[in-house]
Amino acid sequence: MTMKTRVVSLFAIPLLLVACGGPLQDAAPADGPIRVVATTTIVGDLVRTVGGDSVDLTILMGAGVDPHLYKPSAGDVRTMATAQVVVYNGLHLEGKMTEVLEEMGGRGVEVVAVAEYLDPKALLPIEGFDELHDPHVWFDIELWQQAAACLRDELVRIDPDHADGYRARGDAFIAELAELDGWVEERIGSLPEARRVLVTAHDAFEYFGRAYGIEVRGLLGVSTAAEAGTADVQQLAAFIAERKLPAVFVESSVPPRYVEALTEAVAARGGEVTIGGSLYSDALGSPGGPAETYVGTVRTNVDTIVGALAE
Amino acid sequence: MTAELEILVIAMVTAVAAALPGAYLVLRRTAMVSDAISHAILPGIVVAFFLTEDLNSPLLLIAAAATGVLTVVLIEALIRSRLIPEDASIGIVFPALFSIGVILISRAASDVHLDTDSVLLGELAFAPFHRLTVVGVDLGPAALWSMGTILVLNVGLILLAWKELKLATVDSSLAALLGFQPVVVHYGLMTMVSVTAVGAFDAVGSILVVALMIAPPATAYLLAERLAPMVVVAAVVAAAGAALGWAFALALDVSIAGSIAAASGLLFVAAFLVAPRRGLLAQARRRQGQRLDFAVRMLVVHLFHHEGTPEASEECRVAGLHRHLGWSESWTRRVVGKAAELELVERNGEQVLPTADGRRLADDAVIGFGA
Amino acid sequence: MELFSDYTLRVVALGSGVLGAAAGALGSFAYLRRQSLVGDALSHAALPGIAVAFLLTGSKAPLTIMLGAALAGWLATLAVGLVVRRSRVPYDSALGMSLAVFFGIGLVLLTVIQKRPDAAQAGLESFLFGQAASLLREDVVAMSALGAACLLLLGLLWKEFKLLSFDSEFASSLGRSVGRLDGLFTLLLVIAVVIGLRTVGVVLMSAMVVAPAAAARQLTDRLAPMVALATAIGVFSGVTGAVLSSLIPRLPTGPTIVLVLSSVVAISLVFAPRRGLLWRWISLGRLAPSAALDPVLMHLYALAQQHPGEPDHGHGIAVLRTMSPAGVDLDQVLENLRSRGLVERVDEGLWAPTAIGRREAERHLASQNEAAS
Amino acid sequence: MARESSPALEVEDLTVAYSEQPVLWDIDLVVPTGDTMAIVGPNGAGKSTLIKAAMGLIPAVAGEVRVFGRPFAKGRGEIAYVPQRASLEWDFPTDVLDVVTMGTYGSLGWFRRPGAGERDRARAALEEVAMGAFERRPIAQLSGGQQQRVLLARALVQQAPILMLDEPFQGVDAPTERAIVAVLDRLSDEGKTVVVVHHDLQTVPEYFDSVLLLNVRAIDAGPVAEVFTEENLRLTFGGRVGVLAQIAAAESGG
Repeated sequence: MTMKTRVVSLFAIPLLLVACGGPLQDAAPADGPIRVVATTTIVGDLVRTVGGDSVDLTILMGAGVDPHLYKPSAGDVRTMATAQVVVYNGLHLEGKMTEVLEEMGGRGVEVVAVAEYLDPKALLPIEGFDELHDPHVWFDIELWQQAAACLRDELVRIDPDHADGYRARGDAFIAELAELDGWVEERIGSLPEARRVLVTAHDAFEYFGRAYGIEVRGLLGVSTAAEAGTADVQQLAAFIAERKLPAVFVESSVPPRYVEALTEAVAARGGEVTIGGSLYSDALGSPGGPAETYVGTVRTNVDTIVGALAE
Repeated sequence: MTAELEILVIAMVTAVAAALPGAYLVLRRTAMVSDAISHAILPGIVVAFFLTEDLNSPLLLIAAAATGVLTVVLIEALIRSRLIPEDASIGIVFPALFSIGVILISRAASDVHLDTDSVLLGELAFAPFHRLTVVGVDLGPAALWSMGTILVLNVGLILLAWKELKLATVDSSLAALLGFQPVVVHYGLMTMVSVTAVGAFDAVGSILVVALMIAPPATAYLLAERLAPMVVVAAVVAAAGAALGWAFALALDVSIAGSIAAASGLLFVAAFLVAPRRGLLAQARRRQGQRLDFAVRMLVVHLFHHEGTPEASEECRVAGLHRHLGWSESWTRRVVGKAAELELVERNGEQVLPTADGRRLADDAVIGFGA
Repeated sequence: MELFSDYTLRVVALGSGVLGAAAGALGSFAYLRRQSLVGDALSHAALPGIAVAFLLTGSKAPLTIMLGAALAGWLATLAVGLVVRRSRVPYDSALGMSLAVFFGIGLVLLTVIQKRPDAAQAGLESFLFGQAASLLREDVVAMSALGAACLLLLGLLWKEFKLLSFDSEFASSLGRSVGRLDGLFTLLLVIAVVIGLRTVGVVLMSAMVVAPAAAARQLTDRLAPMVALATAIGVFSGVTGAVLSSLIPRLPTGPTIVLVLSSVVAISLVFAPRRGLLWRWISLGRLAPSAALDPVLMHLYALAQQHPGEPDHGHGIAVLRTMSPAGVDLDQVLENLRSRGLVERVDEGLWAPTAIGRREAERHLASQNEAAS
Repeated sequence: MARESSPALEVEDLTVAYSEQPVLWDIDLVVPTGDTMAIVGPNGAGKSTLIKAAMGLIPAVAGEVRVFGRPFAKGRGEIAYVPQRASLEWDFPTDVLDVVTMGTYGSLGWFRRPGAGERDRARAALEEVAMGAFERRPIAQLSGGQQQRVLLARALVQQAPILMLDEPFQGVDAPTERAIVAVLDRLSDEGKTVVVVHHDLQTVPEYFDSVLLLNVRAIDAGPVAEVFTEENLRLTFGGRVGVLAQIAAAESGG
């Protein structure tokens, strides 16, 4: 009996502790830049560009961190708990974390899911599941312009004191993106039509392909649990050999083995395909490098693609 | 309360909730079931997703728990067939179930961000941000409610079925003869393990659950001699490991879940080294402290033993003692010195002989062991 | 055979087959030594090694990463060995604990790496793990070398490994260094598992170590045929899975091989001659009455179970009398049981069940349990 | 202490402690060549520990073992060991002949495989324990007595001048007991030295030349006729009820 009492009291303590708990979010300071948390480096770049000095930005997933594999640290808890605005991609890119982020919106935190502001008709539905959409919207520059516009308007609404700055920076970025869009179109247009095929390990470039008239073929799906079959490798290798594609691409966050297996298979079919280079898909490049910004990343990717496929 | 403190409380509650059934897993030598469940629930999640087409549906969690139960039922059935040992039964069931899940995803939903990690929340750091709200009132983190409920259920079940669980864990055949249904108790226990595991996967992540289910009970196994203290110590160690790991993570700004798993391991290592009776240090100290004491007694008994026998002149000679006792010369000198100091032996020319005290000690020692 | 003219299928089938052979052979000994879950444990325990290798070199070069993984895995198995030898914690708990704790340390290190602004870290934790469909020619070469080395060593040290698995005490009494043999075998297993992780991934590797051995054990009562059968089942499943996966689009190769393996296990469990469930079900009718009439045997068995580790601990007739209904002639019953080899007299007036008696009692309990559930 | 020729086995001052309590205390034992000796004592007296420690299978705190006058490490090959039947995993996939052939592994050395010669030796040993008809039988299908005979055959194959058997009569049927006794007699006739951990007091005078009475320490050792006295047994067994009855039976029978 004494043991039971002891056990019960042991468990009661933590429960009591929580019952006395107060509100979760800490009070925001009255003035100064607003505290914004962004999830991926790509979204973070958008916030930094549009928000400028008016936002105090923290990015949860650093350079090279695949959103599928992100592991929060203890400091990230503080970051989240003190955030005034949370900006994320949405469309379930952030996995189960999406649910948490959505929920924070209900408790006085401003929550902006940039991809979810886009017109659903402009989004690519996932085959077989009409309600779900491919979240990798950022490589369609037009869509990213819309995302930038939405973020600009949201920041203006949330922090009207600095509205002019948001508008100016947002519009400038949208203009820069328009220019980038033209550049990409031109670069891709320089490729012969038959060569406009992008083969990578996983499906992060569907929007990019749709926007610039490139056929996109991937070996793996989005799910990290999915696995390729032998027939999938065979079919894709046959496709590459048949189309006489000169290059396929690896991604920084996916082991190159899959693509290596493809090149071997193509070689065995008498084709000749090289690995055209590494593309940035879910995260930007290292700070200080050419791909440290969104614009830099798009340019690097397009240069890599065009350089390899034009040969 | 701050988010960090809430995490601490959630971690402690989860740790205790997991350690309780974990104690029985460790004793039944099926500890790896916890890891097997973390892989094997995938097909349940996938099927539930196909039915709901919603990644956030609670049905996915229920399906995961049901698949967890199916997993342990299959493992238990294989073990009970006695055709395959425990470890291999586990090693056959979970890859099969997991593979079914992967095939389902690959064939029908490879473009959906669908895997165990993205469906079960599985991240302690985010637990405070997922709250239970009823009619606009914030009742605290949802994970605390779910794990608190599981904890209360586990405590209740263990107290209710204490005898049965003990019998079924320690001796299932005797339980059957005494009229208990060890099958029912086993499956009940395994269902408890499965529900706890899936609930905890959702609250804190899979690897932490495996650590919490195994490490604290294993630590307790080194500290406690009987089942009841072992279960209680496991719960205390689990909570302590959660607190320690939490503090590390905060201090070093690293993964809280990983840190708690590592801290649980650290507590085990500590117990492994310094547990009062079973620790390596206690073993070594016992050996060291005992060695001289033991050697003195041994010397005295040896001398006593050979006193007055024909070979005594040889066996009790100072110069030859070390050979007879298999000791080094320096050690023998030390032991003889110590024994002389305690007035248990005395020198008599070339020989060492026991004193009256020595004879009494030798006599006591020998008879004491025999009794 | 035209099927195999395709390069990809040839590589995948050959690689899976060779891995199946090596894992089947090594796995047989792992199975008999109750080390079946080492593959699963190593796949988790390798994480800190991967993280440290990356932290030290800043590169994801496969060799560096694999070396780190193997080193961490080896450390984990050493830790398991130390804990099992020097404490009373059972093997499976030590294994699960080292798996989770090593992985936890790996997670901590990953969050350290994550904070470094370095895009090279991308995909680090999945970097170790391959998939069967992406097998490369160099993998097949590496696996063939490994497989050949394993089979060669198993062949050379066949009787030593057999002795180690069956009766390691007898091996020491012959003057063999059991510790060194055990270390060598574990090293072989770690190397095989790490190569398997790299080429075909965790789940397939785990299954490849356990399933062929488990199926083969049902089909034979001798070691050499068991190892040969396990090897053959490994090869068969690897090749069959690869072929199925190549015939049907979007059928992932690794999981298909696992399901082929699982089917082989299921079939052998049900249909194995003498051991199989079907056989048991048929013969249960024959055995049931004789087992049922022995409450005394069951009592002795239950009493014996109270002395784990001393199966021959005897119990007196007086105890049995309190457990039996009045009027039972215990002496006659015990004599009858003894003549059938089910119980034995271990001392004057003290009785214990024999190994056969214990097995009969367990079988009887199992059938009761089945009936109850 | 000069001796004419070295005895088969000399154990000097052997002490073994598991944790706190010594389980063997300062054991001196001389087993003359050609002797058949029983080690007798109550449960927990350290009987099995004695022969395991003498075989170097468990570490001793102190003590020395000599085999034919040579240190144990050099004389290890002269001893064949029969472990307790229950300590083995009988569900192992192997057959009777294979287990018995394991007895030849010591003389084979690393890497070499047993050949026809080794198997013939194993078959001969099986015949000797009347198990010749069972050579292809999986060991999982053996009765306790058959298991014991297989283990004895494995030791016979080693053709060692010394055999140490741990509880060979534990739970075996009458035919097996007779078979083992016949083998022990034959070994004795051939001048082999046999040490047996034994629990049945009644049969000691019949089966053995000499006896070691053990209860943590050696109570007495020597020829059965001299050592196997009521007084010594009382000392060994601590005057337990039931044991005394056995002693009485042994005395009237022997």
